[in-house]
Amino acid sequence: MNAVDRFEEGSPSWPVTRYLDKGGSALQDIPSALDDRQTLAALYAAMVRTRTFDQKAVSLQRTGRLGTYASSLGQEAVSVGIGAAMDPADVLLPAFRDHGAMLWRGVTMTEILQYWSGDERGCDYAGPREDFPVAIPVASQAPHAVGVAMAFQLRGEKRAALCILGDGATSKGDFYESINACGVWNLPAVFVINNNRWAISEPVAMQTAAETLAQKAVAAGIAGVRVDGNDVVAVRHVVGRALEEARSGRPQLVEALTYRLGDHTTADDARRYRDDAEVSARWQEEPVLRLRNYLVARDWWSKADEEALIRQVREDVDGAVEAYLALPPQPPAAMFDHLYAVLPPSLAAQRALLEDGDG
Amino acid sequence: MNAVDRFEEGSPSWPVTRYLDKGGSALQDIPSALDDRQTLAALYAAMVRTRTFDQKAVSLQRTGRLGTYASSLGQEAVSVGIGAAMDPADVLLPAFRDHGAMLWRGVTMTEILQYWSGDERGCDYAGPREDFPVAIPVASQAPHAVGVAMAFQLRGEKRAALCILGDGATSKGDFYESINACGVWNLPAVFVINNNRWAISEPVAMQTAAETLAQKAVAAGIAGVRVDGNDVVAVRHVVGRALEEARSGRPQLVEALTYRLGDHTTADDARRYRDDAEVSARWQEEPVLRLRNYLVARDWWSKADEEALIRQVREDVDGAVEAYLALPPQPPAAMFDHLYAVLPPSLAAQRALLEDGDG
Amino acid sequence: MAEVTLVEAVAMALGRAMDEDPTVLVLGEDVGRDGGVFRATEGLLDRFGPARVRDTPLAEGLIAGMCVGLGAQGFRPVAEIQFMGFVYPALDQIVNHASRLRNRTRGRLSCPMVMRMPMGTGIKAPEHHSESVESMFAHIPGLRVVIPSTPSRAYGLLLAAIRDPDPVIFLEPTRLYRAVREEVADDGAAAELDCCYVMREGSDLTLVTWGAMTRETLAAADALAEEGIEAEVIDVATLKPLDEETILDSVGRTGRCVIVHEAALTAGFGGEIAARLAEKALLSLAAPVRRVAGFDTVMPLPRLEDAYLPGIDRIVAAGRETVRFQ
Amino acid sequence: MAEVTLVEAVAMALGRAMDEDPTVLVLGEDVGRDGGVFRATEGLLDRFGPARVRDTPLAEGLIAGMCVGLGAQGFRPVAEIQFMGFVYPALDQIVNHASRLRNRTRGRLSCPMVMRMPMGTGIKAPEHHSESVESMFAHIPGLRVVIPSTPSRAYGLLLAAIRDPDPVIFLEPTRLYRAVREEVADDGAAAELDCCYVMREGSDLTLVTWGAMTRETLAAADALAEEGIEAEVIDVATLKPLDEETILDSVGRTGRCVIVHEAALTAGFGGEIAARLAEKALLSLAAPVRRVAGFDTVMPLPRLEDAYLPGIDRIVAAGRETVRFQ
Ligand SMILES: Cc1ncc(C[n+]2csc(CCOP(=O)(O)OP(=O)(O)O)c2C)c(N)n1
Ligand SMILES: Cc1ncc(C[n+]2csc(CCOP(=O)(O)OP(=O)(O)O)c2C)c(N)n1
Ligand SMILES: [Mg+2]
Ligand SMILES: [Mg+2]
Repeated sequence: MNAVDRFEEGSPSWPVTRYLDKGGSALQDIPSALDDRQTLAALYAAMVRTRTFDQKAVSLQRTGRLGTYASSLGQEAVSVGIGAAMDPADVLLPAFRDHGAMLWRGVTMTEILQYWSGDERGCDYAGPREDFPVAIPVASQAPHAVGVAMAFQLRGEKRAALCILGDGATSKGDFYESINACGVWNLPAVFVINNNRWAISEPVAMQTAAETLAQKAVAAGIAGVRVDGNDVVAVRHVVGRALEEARSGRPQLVEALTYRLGDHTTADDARRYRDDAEVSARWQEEPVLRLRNYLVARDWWSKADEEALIRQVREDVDGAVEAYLALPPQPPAAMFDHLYAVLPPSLAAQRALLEDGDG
Repeated sequence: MNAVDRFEEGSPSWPVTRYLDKGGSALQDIPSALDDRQTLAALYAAMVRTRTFDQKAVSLQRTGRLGTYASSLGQEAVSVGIGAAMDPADVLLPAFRDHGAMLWRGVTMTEILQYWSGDERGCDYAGPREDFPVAIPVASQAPHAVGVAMAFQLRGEKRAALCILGDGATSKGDFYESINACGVWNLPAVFVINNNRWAISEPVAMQTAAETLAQKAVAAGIAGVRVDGNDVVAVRHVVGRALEEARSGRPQLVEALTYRLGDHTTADDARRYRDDAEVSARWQEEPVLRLRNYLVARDWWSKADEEALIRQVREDVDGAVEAYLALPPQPPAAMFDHLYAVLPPSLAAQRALLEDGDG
Repeated sequence: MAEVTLVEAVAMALGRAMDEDPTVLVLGEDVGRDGGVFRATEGLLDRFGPARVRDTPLAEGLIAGMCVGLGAQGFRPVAEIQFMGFVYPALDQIVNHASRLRNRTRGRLSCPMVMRMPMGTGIKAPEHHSESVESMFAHIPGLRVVIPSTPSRAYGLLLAAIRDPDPVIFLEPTRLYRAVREEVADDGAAAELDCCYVMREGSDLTLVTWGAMTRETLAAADALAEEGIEAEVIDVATLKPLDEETILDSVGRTGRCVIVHEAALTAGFGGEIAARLAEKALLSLAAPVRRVAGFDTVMPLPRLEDAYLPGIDRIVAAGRETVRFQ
Repeated sequence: MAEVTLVEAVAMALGRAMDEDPTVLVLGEDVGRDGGVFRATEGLLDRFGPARVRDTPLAEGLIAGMCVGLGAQGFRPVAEIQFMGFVYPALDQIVNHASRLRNRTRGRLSCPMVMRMPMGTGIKAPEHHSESVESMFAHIPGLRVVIPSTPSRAYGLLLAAIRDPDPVIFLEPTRLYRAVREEVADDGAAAELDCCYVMREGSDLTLVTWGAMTRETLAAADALAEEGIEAEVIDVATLKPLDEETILDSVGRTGRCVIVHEAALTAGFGGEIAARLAEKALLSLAAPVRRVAGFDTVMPLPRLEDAYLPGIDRIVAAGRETVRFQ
């Protein structure tokens, strides 16, 4: 099966922005705002951090210490690029595979693990208090972004809502309703489609006959652009520009082309439905090595840098895991604690039943 | 308020097909298949018939002999053009304002009145047995068209599903989901957007920032075209071509530009929200006179023809109204008759309660 | 003090709420210049402008989902769904998000939204304009489900709903929109949520109902009174969370209960109330509980609407039989 | 005869139905090459090809709406909704169209579709993978709502559902998918719809339940038997239309009833059953009806799933108290 071919750079009217080729060589000048060691090293570090965290989460799941988990392996550039492009004051509305963006914005690894362990407290982020939690029903976060963006507009704030969606999400009505509404009201919202070519077992060709996902913007009368989602420089730049546009009242759709190198979640076995050869080929394009090659070529990254980073990231991840494993469980009655602002008296008896351990 | 301007012929990439100008002069050669007296006179007669029927229905409502009714005043060309373009074997999935297409396909005036009087039997068409009944929830008929078209494809039949939607319907997710799915599966379906510029009190500009509604096809990767919906020749031709394309596995979106000259329904008062001046201006473009002018200019239509037609149509309408008014009411217990193929015994008691007149 | 209809009371409450709290927004289809198809938002656009009174694209899922975003940002959106029959596309947002956002984030984000919609039969409108699916909402944890039965109750309960920090499904019985006028002071006084209202006292029988059916039920109580049967009439008003005490207390005194609703019988909210009685008032019950409800069939088109609707006769008959039961 | 799990029985029934009737189609997300996320459609793509086993775009509303079109055209689509928590976008099509098409057209068009979906907790999946909102469907006239509780029942009921000329909501308890194996003959024999199944006979107490909770309920019945209490266990199986006779008959004999379900208590389907008892079995009731149900709060994320789920202990305690009640 090779149903994703036409999703390569094919469409001349919908060019793909890219700075680094697969091997990490620059194809054009890097945008000057990003063209310094510190900026690029930070993006690199964040991708390594995301991948390391991700691998740890999968292994925690395999050993029974985490629930079902959705890995972002291979898609770190999309997520980190988005995180880096956003202002802290913007609001993120992620799907369920956007750990890189969440981490960049200050959600802690411990919180993410806590959430995927099946504990609501993991969504009570100490960091970005206004960011939305992970959205499980596909595309259902899109209309929330409309509301958040409208709130910014009503208050006259120069902020944007950034909503991440999968390629599968572009089949759902709420996606279209939302981009269309943003067009009507000139809302400060950016929708990034993380086109990782698969929705569980369905390749993009099963989702749409459109040659690109960016062109779906045409239906809404808003701008749509494509970016190489494995080139973090390009993502950071294109999403940054999209956010600026959005904050000026021009909503944007960005299609980021990447690839889901891992299983859909830890509950999935992708070998049932896709060829290993396809996956191996895609490993040649993955974003982490690509940026490292570039950094190394520019003499901005040494073996010592790499070792120090790995050490630091491992330490951070291990610390987070330790903290996660040490978290005290929620008492059962906590399931009533945030049902309403104030628990109605009529529910007190049910809560008591739980507290008595009779539940 | 004049929010519909940009929906005029504005967009060069989305030209509007038109044969007759407002005054009924030919702007280009009429497609040869339509260019004979009989064909055009039939289209003209059907529009007159539709309008006469429509006015009668409104007056029946005003005098308490019909329920809420949605008039198609001014939009006859869209509806009749669709009806005429379809093969009898195609299946129509109308919205609630498509009387012209339904009548052309053989739904009787009596059936339409019966339906709008609040009697389900009006949907048990003696004529086109596979056509769908009126869809009240906006855009909800679109996915039905996907299913119907898939049925044709599965059976290898050269038939198409034709779904009519309002401009307001293009804001709803089911519309996008449906055109997108038709693209994926190359289904024999045509979606005609009856862009009458208003959705109750909301002009199209409140529905979308897209310059045209035809361009929404881009999101689905299918073909989209625009047609002057007040030029029945153009509608008949463009929809006919679209149906041919569809039957060959290329689904189509057609935007027909027309105008709702009347109130939204008999329960609405459009003067609350739109200027009389706008409506008067639109009367200059209406489809019935336009075609009559053309026919007269070609010497294909005489005063006698007109009088004979009016007489015939009045007779038909009066006959249909008489038959409608003479219909015996459904017995109350009929509300259980088609709930399931066979009424479950457990509901027999409820049905009996009604039959006893105790209900 | 003005004599107003229920729909005017709704408009009055909306105006009041927008006046006193700049975070209150009104949105929906045709709520702006048209003032809503029932005129519930009449005049609001002129008073508060298009930023706060917003005509939306025709998409109920979008409307509900936007409210979640606005609510999380501290606004108090009051959305209108044009008819209850068109609320289903919004259900995903209501059930999966609005009702859960506070819980999911452990209180970090919340959703102080109100979704208003006309419900029920009585205006002979086409299909899908006559739904009564309140029990679907009443099943969903995290929601409030409120149904007013008089103009003053509509005013007070709607203000309470808008001020409430959690999502409220506010169901307005179409049949009552213009049925009566009542003096309602525009004094900003909210009515109590989460409690039943006793509309009539009586010691022989308890009639439990809500929304539009309160009218037929009160009429039935009057008819029963002529037969010497004094019925207590309870307007549940807030279906969720349910104030069962008022109902249990009344049935504890009368020993007899008839529940009246327009929605289809099976899995209607009357079942929940009857169940509470079977659980908690069994020993008080001197007669079987009766439900007088819509039939378990599709609400017919207008011609048979009246035949579908539980009428005064059926309520009276059920009340009489319940009281006579030995 | 093979020993199969419930999910294998589902796959077996699907294969059988497709074999014997070329109008049967299977569609949904990942039902093709992947064989469904639970493998309920495993092997069907290879056997019947992509025309009849169709991976759809990710859009539940589309899936349901397509089924209406296919059904009207004489096909028998069997759609899979990946989890019950994702069914809400399909509700508009189910409620406003699938359940009404036959009625609306006076029998001219109909909708012989089946919507299968896994329901309930028990596999520690993320949010929205553990819903139990069967009562929402049970409220809708024109639908059948069917829930199997064993592999053989799943096979027989699914075949019956597919052959049924009207729309069926077929709810498969995730928790039971691989819980037990049972000998099931692939003989094409349908099981009866619209009736309850007595899983265990007993004269002291009636336990009424359905779906996954049949397991805990049977275990509770065993535990009660050790205390000398013989409980009859009724699997409702078809919630709508409800076979109330079997339940009334049993409670008529035992005089005591506990209803068990996983869904939230309020406006859950247990309320309907308790209401029927309060209406039609009052004089037989020797003790208050009890409901052992999910709490009226949002189903928690997996860590507290077990605390939410009504356990055997709660059923046993309720049964014991009901029997001891004087
Ligand atoms: C509305 C809805 N339907 C089905 C699912 C089950 N499901 C979870 S993820 C997924 C595929 C999503 O694909 P995509 O949008 O491309 O995101 P990705 O997983 O590739 O990141 C599906 C079908 C869901 N979560 N929500
Ligand atoms: C889902 C849904 N929401 C709301 C309504 C109420 N309503 C009936 S017609 C209409 C406007 C439809 O506009 P459009 O699609 O342009 O069709 P038109 O009436 O102009 O023919 C609305 C909002 C409805 N029928 N269905
Ligand atoms: Mg994907
Ligand atoms: Mg319109």
